[in-house]
Amino acid sequence: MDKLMTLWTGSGLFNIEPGQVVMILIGLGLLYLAVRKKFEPLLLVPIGFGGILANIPEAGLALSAAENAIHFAKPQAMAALAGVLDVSYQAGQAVTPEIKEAFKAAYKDASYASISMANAVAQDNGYGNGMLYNFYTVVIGSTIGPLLIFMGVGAMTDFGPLLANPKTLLLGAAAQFGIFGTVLGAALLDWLGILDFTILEAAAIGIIGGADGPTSIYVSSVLAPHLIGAIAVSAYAYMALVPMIQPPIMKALTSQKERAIKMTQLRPVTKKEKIVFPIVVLVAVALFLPDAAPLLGMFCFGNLMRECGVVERLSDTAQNALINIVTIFLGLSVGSKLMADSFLDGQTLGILGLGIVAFAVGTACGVLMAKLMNAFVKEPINPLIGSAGVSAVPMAARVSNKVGLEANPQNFLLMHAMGPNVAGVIGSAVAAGVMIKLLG
Amino acid sequence: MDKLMTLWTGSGLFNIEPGQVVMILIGLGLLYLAVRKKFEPLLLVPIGFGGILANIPEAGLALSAAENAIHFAKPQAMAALAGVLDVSYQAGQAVTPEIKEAFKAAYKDASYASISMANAVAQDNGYGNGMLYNFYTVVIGSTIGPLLIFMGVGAMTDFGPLLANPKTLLLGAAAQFGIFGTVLGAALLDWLGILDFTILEAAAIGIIGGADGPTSIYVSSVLAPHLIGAIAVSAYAYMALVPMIQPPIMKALTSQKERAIKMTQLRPVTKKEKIVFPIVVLVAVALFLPDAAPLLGMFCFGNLMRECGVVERLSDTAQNALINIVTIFLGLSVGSKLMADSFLDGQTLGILGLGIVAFAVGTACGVLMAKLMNAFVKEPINPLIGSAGVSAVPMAARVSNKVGLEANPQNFLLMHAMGPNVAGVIGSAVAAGVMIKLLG
Amino acid sequence: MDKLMTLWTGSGLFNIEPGQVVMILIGLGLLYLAVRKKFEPLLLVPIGFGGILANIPEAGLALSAAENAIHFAKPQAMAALAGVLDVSYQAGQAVTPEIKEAFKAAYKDASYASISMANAVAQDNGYGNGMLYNFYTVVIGSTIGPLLIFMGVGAMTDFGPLLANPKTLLLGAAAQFGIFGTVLGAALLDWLGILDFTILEAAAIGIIGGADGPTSIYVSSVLAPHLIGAIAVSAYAYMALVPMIQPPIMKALTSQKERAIKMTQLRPVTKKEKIVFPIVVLVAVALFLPDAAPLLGMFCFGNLMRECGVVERLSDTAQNALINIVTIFLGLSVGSKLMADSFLDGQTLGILGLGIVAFAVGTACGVLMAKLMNAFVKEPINPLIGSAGVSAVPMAARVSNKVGLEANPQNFLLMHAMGPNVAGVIGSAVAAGVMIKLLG
Amino acid sequence: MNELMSQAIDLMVAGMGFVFAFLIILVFATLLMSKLVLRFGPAEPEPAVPARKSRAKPSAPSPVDPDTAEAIKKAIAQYRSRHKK
Amino acid sequence: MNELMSQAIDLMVAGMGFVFAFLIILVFATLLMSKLVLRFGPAEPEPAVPARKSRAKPSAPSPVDPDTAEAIKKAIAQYRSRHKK
Amino acid sequence: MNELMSQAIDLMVAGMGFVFAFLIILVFATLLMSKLVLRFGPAEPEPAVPARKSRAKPSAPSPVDPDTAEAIKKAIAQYRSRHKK
Ligand code: NA
Ligand code: NA
Ligand code: NA
Repeated sequence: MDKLMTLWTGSGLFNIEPGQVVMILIGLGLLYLAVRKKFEPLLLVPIGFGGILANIPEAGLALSAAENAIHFAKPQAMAALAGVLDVSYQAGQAVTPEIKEAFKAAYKDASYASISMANAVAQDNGYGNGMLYNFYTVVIGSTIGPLLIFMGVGAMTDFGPLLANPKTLLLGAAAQFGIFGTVLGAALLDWLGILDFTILEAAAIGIIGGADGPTSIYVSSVLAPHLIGAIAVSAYAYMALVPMIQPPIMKALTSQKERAIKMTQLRPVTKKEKIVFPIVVLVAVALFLPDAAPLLGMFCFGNLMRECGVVERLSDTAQNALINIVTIFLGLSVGSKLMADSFLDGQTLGILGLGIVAFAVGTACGVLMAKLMNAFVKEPINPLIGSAGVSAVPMAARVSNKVGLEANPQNFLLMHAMGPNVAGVIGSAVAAGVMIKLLG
Repeated sequence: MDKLMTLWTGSGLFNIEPGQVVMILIGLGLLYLAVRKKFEPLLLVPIGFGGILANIPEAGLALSAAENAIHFAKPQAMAALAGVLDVSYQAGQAVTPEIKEAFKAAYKDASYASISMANAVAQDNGYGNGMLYNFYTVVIGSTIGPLLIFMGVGAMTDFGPLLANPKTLLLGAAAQFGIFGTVLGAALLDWLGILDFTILEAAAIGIIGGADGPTSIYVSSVLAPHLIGAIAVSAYAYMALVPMIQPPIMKALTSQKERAIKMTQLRPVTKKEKIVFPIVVLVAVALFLPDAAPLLGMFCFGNLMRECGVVERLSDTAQNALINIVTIFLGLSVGSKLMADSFLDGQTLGILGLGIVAFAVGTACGVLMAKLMNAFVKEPINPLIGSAGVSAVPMAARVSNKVGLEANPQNFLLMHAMGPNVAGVIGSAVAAGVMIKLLG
Repeated sequence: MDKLMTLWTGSGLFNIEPGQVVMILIGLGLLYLAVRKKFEPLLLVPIGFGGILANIPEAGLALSAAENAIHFAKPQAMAALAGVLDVSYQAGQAVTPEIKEAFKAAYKDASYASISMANAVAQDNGYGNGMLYNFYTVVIGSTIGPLLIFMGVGAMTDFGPLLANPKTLLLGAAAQFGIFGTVLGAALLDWLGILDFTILEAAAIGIIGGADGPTSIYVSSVLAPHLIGAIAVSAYAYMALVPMIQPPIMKALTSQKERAIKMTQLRPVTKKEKIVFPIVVLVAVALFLPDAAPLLGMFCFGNLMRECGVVERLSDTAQNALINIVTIFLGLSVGSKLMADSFLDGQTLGILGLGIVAFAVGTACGVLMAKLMNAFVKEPINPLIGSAGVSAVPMAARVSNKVGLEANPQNFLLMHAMGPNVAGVIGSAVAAGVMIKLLG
Repeated sequence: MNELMSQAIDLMVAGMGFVFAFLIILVFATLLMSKLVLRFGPAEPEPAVPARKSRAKPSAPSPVDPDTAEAIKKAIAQYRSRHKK
Repeated sequence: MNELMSQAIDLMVAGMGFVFAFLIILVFATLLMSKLVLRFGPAEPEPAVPARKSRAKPSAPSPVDPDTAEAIKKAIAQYRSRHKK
Repeated sequence: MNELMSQAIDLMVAGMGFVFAFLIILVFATLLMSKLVLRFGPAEPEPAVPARKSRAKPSAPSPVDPDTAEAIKKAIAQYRSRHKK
């Protein structure tokens, strides 16, 4: 009877809080979008599922051992933690909600050494790190997860179209206005008193405009880890919405005649150029922006493995087993940050609102840059390929192609748009490096 | 000459203890069963091999750095450890067997923080963690290994037959009597003074009756890590013996007429039901038994990846590369617990004896439950499918089918038995959650 | 303006040191050899790329958090580190180059506990471990990487030819003179005052003569981690050069008549012998040289998985996904040790010079041993297969075959040479065990 | 009866009680779910999809069965001999 | 204008300036690289190699498309029936 | 002769001695093992099993070689044109 009571008072139904209900519904919503609407399912299925797991009451899957100990608040464990975290609490004293809050605050502000000591003490008292907490620490806390994804993406990327027409790199540069414009937007919201952001938070939100999943997760894990859930969800959701967000903007900024411009076929690119290109990028990074070295270094490494032709088995693994394994853990780890207390917040709404602004600004600037370039170059560029500069590979390039076909059924822009599309990946990684350098 | 002496006094032949000889023979025996008799080779090959490695004298592959330092007992290292572990030992004092024992006991009882400090000190003195010790810490100590296996099993499981006939879930419930009956059996042995068990040990032994490898390893790693070797070996060995253990019990409890019952063909199940089912299970877990969330959460996640149809590459990886990698390390890690001093013990014999009781009780209760259900339902259930409720997927279901065919050559029970079979997986994970909640 | 200045003073171009330029060029050279000349590309592509990454100025990818903090030398962080590392430095004091050196020296000599505390303090001050530092710690520092490669190599190795003619094991023994001869060579250089080596360094350099990548990395990570970059590069480069290094030596030591010796066809070997052989090796290791247990244990485990026929999926994973993943990280980790300050050093030149001596001595001793054996056995051995005893699987065996064909176009030595070839792997692992036992 | 015995009995009662309670709830939840899905879901049948059953990866994909392959080879050989490519 | 606003503007100016500077350098470096490679590299053309384009692994290798496969089956059946294997 | 030199010589003597001792033992152990296995093992021959030799994964499964594939395509085209599917 006693034991059944323990089971009941320890059940989810007995302990669930409204915020957790909402977050579980949000997780289910993400799964719905991923499975039915095919919104970037490779990431949103694990993120949505991880979000549900993180909000199961009493399970503490996304909490560290010390946080779990504070949650259950047994006097003996609290007394042991009090010494480590420097909270005034005597063994035997009743644990009021205020005292719990004091412990939580102390844990949040504790140094690395204290946190690790607090977790050891909590383990001595029988608490363990939650599964998702461990995933997050290993995969995102160490920054390794997004970097390995980037390596795999590099191994899947064909720089041929970019090499055939290198000036499309500029389209990838222009589209990064989406990033910095969004930072400005966040600052504006702060100035108007609508929401509060620090510059770190504003920068992390801006990276959504990079339209690149691993870059977003990497930057927010460095600059504002508490926002990583909202930022990643926003980035992947809008990437999935690219076919809806971009076309109206592209059409508004171009004339029918511009959209119908046919581009000359791309020159063939030799294998050797493809092999040397990642090394050129790497050297440029080494000389000009060391802070982009982790992201672009791994990207170039993946691409070199792909193109060099002598390490096919490594390239295959980077594109398949390894990236899949990391994707599973990365998704669950991001999901672990979808906890009610940090997600259900005005900031999240702001992030979702600013995210769509970011995509729109990036799209517009890419298109306008293409029109500007047409004033200088001989062979005209179809401005529709400018929008592909936001990244969102290969969706944005397909959108360029589709809108181009609407204007002129003989107009195949896909390969032309792949150039700015992969340039956008490089561009947003550079922007990420700049932000980490200046703020990190 | 001096050096050759060092090699000789450091050799296995010079140092081997009888217990290690026995354990190496046991390891060879496990390999024999796995390779020749095909006893669950995917686990028993790595477990058997790991068991041999763990018992190589002087190699210390299954010991931590501090344990290795204590084993070699150089005065300088001992003096350094004495401070950390709070053993009274002066630098220069002779290291008697009693002092060594004192060090070992102090290490065993030390807090997490002290253990990590002791290992750092031992590393400063030139000792390292054994390879298998590292595997165990990462794969089982963190509980991640069994959970990933469970995810992969989820990705391999087809819930179709269960969804077509959900009441077979009750057969999976009844078979869990094997678990709790075995706990009672262990208590009985303790009461009779034959063996000593704590309630934690009894519960960990009981989980053998769950007939599910990863669940057994997970529960024993939480409740009684020192028994994990014997429990895992026992669980996998009896799972391999299911075709010998179950049929006599099934035949004894059923009449020829009952065994010949033909069941109506299962209705077709839609893809959508299969997608929603893992989410239903997850929500039920969240509401009623958060302590089963790690196991069943990962299981449902794997199954959702399988069924949702939009993340095939993740599902493939979960079923192949990832589960295979984890299986290798999990097996070696379990093998690391096959060390003479903890395995060669009356408890191990008790565990082996109780394990077969567990399987027998589970089988019997499953069959009896099916007979009981026949008193209430219109369409009769063939009681032979009840025995599949113990889990041991898919062996137990095949046994049901085989015994059914003996009674009636037109009687194909395989798909009908798959329902209780996978229900048994859920049932034992729930039982695991209950035991962890009440005792963990 | 201020921010652009920050970007410029933080750029690679502003900070680059001559040593880093040289090392980046060396990295590019390794990539050239790997991609164009096909020099062991599976390892040299990641090593070369990792070498470039490690030398990107200011990025600190191969440094720990504390090393990064010392590099940037902000007074606040230095003051915090001073306490942990026991360096006399007051907060606010100017950080002169001497003080920086004092910090570096103190960090280098610090105990494990101090290092981990220093890194925690550096993280509190906003510095992180470099990506490559993390890879190195996990993959090589723990010794797990080379062991997993060895497991995969075991799973790819067919011991059939060796089992058909076990006396070729002796050729694999003789070729290990390359290892110990090189140790002697290093001692000679030290005696002549040309270079300084400790016995640990000499032994680590000697292992290059084992002509086996993972063994070289494993031994040098245990005995002389600071030389791992030069040793690994040397080992893989000379393995690639085997077709150029060996033939002149082989021809110089044999007569045309000896080279033309045709060997009788190998007897068929049963599956059962192949299954039992890895266990025989394991037991021999357990009895005679426990210090070789990690290397040979994993090797035998891989081979048992391959041959036993009941764990195909594990064997496949060990040979593909797992070994590929580990190779990527192992290569990058080795590359992280190609930093200017430790690589650009007379020792490296010595290592490169001694490495080729090692290969030459090993080759010669293998051939001479075969000639010696011909004095005792009835069926003559073609001495060309002796050179395959150095390992360098399967290149050395192919060289034996090619030189044999030159002497006698009907003389197919490939399968005969595979015996000593795989024996060389066992032989160098045994030699590694001896060196670790006597010196480690 | 000693303490361990009574603990074990307690555990059995609570445990089996809970296991049954949970799985009975799951039976009803599943029945409800199936009813809802079948009523509101679009009428896509697709029951005949042969689910991958075994835990093991199909070791060889083999898109063409050996018989067929052999027959093809012969057919090709004929074809070539006729066309003198 | 508050401090965050001015920080954001600073960041935008420095960031976009740097992004453009970096990618313009990369444009010229790439053009130079291509020129050097095409001049000094051996004249291996191999432009027609169809690069794998998508990020996704081709889920099924399917070396023979379904139509073809079906046609083959029929051809084989005919062949066999004629040859009475 | 300095200390390092004598250490190196010691290491060589002990090392090579041990390597030879170990591998000689292994020769005899292997011969004994083979003898035992061949005497007591059931007489399953299976020597002709072609062991996978190379360290590398076969990069492309390619169950049908390009020539064949092309020929098939032509055959199919003929077949279809005749049958007007
Ligand atoms: Na972008
Ligand atoms: Na079960
Ligand atoms: Na060797």
